[in-house]
Amino acid sequence: MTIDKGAPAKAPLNIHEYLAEFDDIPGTRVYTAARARKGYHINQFAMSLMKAENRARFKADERAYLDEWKISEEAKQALLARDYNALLDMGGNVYFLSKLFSSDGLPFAEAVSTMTDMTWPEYRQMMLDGGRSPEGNRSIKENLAAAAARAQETGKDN
Amino acid sequence: MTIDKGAPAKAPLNIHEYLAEFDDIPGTRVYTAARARKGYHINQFAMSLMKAENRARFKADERAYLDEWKISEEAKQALLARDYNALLDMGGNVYFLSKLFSSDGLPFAEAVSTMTDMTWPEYRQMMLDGGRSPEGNRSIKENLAAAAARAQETGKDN
Amino acid sequence: MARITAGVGSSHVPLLGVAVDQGKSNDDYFGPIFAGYEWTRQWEKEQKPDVIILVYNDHASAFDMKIVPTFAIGCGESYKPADEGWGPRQVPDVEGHPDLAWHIAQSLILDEFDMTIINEMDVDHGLTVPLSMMFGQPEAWPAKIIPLAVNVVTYPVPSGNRCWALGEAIKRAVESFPEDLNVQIWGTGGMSHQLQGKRAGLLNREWDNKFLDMLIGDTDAARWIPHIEYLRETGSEGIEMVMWLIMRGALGEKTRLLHRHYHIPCSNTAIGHIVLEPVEEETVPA
Amino acid sequence: MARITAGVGSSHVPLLGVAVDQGKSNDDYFGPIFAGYEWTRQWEKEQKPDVIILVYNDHASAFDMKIVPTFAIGCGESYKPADEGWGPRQVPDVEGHPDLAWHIAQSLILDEFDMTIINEMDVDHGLTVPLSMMFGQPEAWPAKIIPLAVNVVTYPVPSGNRCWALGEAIKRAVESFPEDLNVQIWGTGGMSHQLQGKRAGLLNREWDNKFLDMLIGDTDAARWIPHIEYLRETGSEGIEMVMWLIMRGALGEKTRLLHRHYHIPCSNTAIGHIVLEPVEEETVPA
Ligand SMILES: [Fe+3]
Ligand SMILES: [Fe+3]
Repeated sequence: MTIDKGAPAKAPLNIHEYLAEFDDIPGTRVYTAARARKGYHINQFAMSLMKAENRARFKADERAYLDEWKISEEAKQALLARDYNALLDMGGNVYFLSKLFSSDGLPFAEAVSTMTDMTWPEYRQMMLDGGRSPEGNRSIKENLAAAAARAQETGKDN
Repeated sequence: MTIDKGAPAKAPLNIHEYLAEFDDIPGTRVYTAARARKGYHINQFAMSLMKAENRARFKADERAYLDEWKISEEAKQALLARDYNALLDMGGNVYFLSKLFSSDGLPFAEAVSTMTDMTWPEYRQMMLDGGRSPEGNRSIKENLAAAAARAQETGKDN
Repeated sequence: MARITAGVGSSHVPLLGVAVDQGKSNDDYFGPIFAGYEWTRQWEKEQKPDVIILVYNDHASAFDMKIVPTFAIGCGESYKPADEGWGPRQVPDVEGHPDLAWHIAQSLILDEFDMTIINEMDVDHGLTVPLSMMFGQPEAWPAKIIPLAVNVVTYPVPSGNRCWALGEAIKRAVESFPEDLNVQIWGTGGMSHQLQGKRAGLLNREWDNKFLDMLIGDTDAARWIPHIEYLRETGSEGIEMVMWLIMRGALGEKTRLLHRHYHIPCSNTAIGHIVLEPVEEETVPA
Repeated sequence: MARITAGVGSSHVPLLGVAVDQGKSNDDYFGPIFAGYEWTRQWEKEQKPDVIILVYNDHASAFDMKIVPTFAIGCGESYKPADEGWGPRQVPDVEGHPDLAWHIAQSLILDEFDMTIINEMDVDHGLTVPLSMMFGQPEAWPAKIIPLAVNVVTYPVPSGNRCWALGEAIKRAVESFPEDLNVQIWGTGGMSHQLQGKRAGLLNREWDNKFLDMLIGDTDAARWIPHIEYLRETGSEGIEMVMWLIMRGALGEKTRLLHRHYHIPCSNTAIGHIVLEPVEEETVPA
């Protein structure tokens, strides 16, 4: 927790350093330019569902509607399967994709739970119990270092 | 000519002072927020002529096409009459209105000449001769002061 | 002269809109959340703000990937609720205040903020949910609204420092508007939440509350929090909190706490809510 | 590393596009104008820039009054010529350079410029006419283009200082792009012209040439010219010259003149054209 360190970080960060840090966050895809470019048409497709007439056409024949878009076959399969983690990997963003699960009538939390390794009731209970802890969820590197330290500790103990 | 005065004007200008100066320029309507708001639908109408199908509909029945827009009767008359000075007074902007005279097949310079007190051949000749001089065209206040000074001078002479 | 009389921070979770619209705001789940807004509802009735500068983010509703403005200010006459996939919310249209909005937009550009001016757009839950939380279900919203949409979707989003500085410039702009108007500024979004991936559901009560602490008094520490810290500590969508810094920046050097509320959870999100007023130093007129 | 190797300033009068498209560029009227671009056409053939950051203004073509971005950067794959009322110009599509464009956009936002990112738009004469002047009538444009659209229509337009600072930030951004690219930056629009009202047709040879002088060498006086001076001295559309300051700012502290051309009139407008290269001081690596 660095929130109360005083020194203002006024020097402009280099964009490469800025972006590199994002890859260190466990279980998270930050919606960078690279992802925005990759998922462009997936996200534009999702936004098209903000119009009732498009939702109706999509629901009538999902595959036919998807075929109108410049989307890879892989992405179409993920969209048909509502595989949101796969869609995140392909550059989808949840604010865009929410138009798809809202069209499905799925509440936000239930849709989000499908991206975790929990069932919806388990996820719901975790949230009621205070949510997922940031402990152990801040940094991949830190987690690896901690794991290595523990392994060494265990090695010593043996 | 203030171009070579050195002092950087770094202090943020107050928006009221900034805008007030614009009213001092002879024969010129600067496209401020006030004008942009007033002429909103005139300008949006003009931009609609960027589509060939809209141009065709407009040319087939100008009045009927104009009646689809939230524009005052006065503005409709000015548009039908291609009275560009009147349209500037009503918040029109030339970059928008150019879509109208381009639809008419009128060259930019000829269309612009209709806003001056010259005929198109006179305007064209003025441009070939080096254009309109900035002398006497910079400031309404300066012009008035100069006229007053001249009047006083003339009075003395009598 | 117009003046900013108060700042309000609030989460804008879509489910809160659903709760209001479906009359569930007193049930076991929502009751404790809405209870924390009761104070503010009464206070708003007394305050009767003329205009609210409502800082929010568009959640891929008005702006698709064709155009992504960093700071967009609504100068239009009115705005309709967006259809976010389940039909538009049945709430009143949002009435703008073009006179003040254009004045602020012009002042900000002169002040070297690279604003995008918006005259027509629909507004999504980011804007309408805070209105419901603060005003309930009136026939018409009791104040004019100036929407200020911030990109917090596509990275980089604006820095905390830039957001705070925008707030400071908004304060200057409002104070140079000649009409006597009671203006509030609201910062919305957050608090901790992550809506994606295996880490979804992350909440951070401790960090969120330190953030709330930092909005009170004369510290400006919050403007220097780097984006990566929001992401690590508060989840990927916790970055929405940078919008609260615009509100805080617009309150001047020092603030006083009027009301504070925090509740976990609402859907995927930690609900935070704060009401602040500016503490003006006595200044000698220049 | 990518680097900005040169800056080009040029008017972008629509009639010049007509002259090229209709094969009139050698007649009595246009001949002297195009003659002044001959040097540059040869030079561009030798320079072979990979990418051109093309600063221009949209003349109410891609952006209507619904949305008015102050600074918009095109990050798309390609752009089609706009239909400005007489059908689109029959020139090649403009190919973008999304890798560098996104890199610049991201860097600028991190550097606290409030950019609007554009992925799809049509480009008008402001962008395509300079391409025709510099490259003639090729099958395909010989460089990738990053469109940078500046609002110079609705007031306030960005200050000269802000434009110059944006140029400085673009230089930093380009130099942090790892790929080895020869990048030019063009500033277009102007010079003196007024397209409206009784004062239409105003031209100011003396002022325009002082402005050109100020782009050469190590002075930064031009960044401080107030808008009102452009309006009074160079006509209401002379304000387009603020876009040349973005180009100049991106060339660093000092420039060397490679080519210069001035001609009156073209349609309503004074034609100005300049080619500059940055003069790098020997610096000790940090
Ligand atoms: Fe949100
Ligand atoms: Fe132009």
